[in-house]
Amino acid sequence: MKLKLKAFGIAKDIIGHRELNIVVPTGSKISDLKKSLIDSYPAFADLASLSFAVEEEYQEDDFSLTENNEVVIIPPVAGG
Amino acid sequence: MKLKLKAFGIAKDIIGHRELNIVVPTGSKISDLKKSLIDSYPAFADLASLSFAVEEEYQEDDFSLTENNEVVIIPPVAGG
Amino acid sequence: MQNIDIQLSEAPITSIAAEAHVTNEECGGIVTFVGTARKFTKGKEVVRLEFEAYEPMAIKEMNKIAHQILEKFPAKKVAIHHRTGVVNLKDIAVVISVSCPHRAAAFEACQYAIDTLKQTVPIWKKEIFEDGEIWVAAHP
Amino acid sequence: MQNIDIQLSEAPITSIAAEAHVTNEECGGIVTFVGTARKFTKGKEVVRLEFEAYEPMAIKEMNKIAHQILEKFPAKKVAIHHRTGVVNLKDIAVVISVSCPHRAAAFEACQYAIDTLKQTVPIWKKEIFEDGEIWVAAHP
Repeated sequence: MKLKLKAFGIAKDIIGHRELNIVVPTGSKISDLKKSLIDSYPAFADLASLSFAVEEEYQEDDFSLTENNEVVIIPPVAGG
Repeated sequence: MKLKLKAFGIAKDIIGHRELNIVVPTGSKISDLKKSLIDSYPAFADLASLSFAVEEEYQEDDFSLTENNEVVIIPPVAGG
Repeated sequence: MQNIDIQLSEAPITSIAAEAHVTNEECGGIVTFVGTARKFTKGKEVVRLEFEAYEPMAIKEMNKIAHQILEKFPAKKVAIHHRTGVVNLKDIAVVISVSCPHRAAAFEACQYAIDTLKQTVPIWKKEIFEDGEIWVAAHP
Repeated sequence: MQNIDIQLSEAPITSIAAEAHVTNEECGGIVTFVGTARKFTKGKEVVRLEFEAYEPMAIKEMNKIAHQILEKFPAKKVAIHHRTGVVNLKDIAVVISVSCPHRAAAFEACQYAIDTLKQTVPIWKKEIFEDGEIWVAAHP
């Protein structure tokens, strides 16, 4: 199934793009996406944390992705 | 010896004056002044605290007063 | 000392002056306490406040607090501004602003300053009600 | 909700707007945290900051914090204003202002708000040095 990734902060620097269309196996969870991202971009493994949001909410590792989800990669935040 | 009392807040209301010239026995301490004030104005006994300042500093009970001291009566403070 | 700004004023005060005084490029955190006149006290409706100060000593004691802030905490600058006279509802009675390199110390220092001010600075507050008035904290 | 004022803005922010929003006659204590761009970080000289936000979610998360403040603490009003884009030295990156009937809760609530904001709100800060740049907190 197709997903649209959005990357902010250092995640954008690592991927090199603000947005990226990818294809993952149907039934993939956030945890699968995370593994595959780290495989493709090992720099993600060095971050202090790596979270994901779908529909403007943080989602846990076991969140099941669905076709055309927009998934936002959230590296360690640092507001304030 | 002569002293000049200055009274703020509720102390002024109790005494009825902002300033008052009084005479106390030579060698009087703050504690003696306090006792004599409470004798003359029993309302002072009802306050949550009663402090005194000489030369713009808080002084303890055992502070020895001297001729012409200006003694400021400090009822419970409530800034802010 | 230019790291300390103490003001006791019969004119209205704002937090802008205090915050402007403490802002500096070594500090990432500024915490400001603003004390305003509140409408209700123990269920009674307050019409206005009146503050009276033993001015020279009040300024001295506010300076002592400011020095303590700079000594006890990793604070760079502190401003303490207090009103005297009539303070209407919602108007500002006191502003304390503290800047520190990091925020936790700024919160702690600012709270220490207002807590100490209320214990040591010779300023008295009268609450005026429709049907009377009371010197705050005078009685146990 | 009119007790909550959330702003994410590319234009400069001041503490005045946040404090004005939270001032009300039921509250005697307002605590404001102002986070500014600081010149030194771990000994290195910062030239400027750049903030990037995932805006819709950042606003949502700031709203969640504001609601928590009103639920967990006896707070009446809260304002959270955050900058995006370039923030120069001494300029304000964030302002959080909380009003409570009494001061201790206002300190606690304001500190809770900034601590939580730094953990949950999807905003990223880049420190720009003369000779490079770094995404703050990205690495352990």
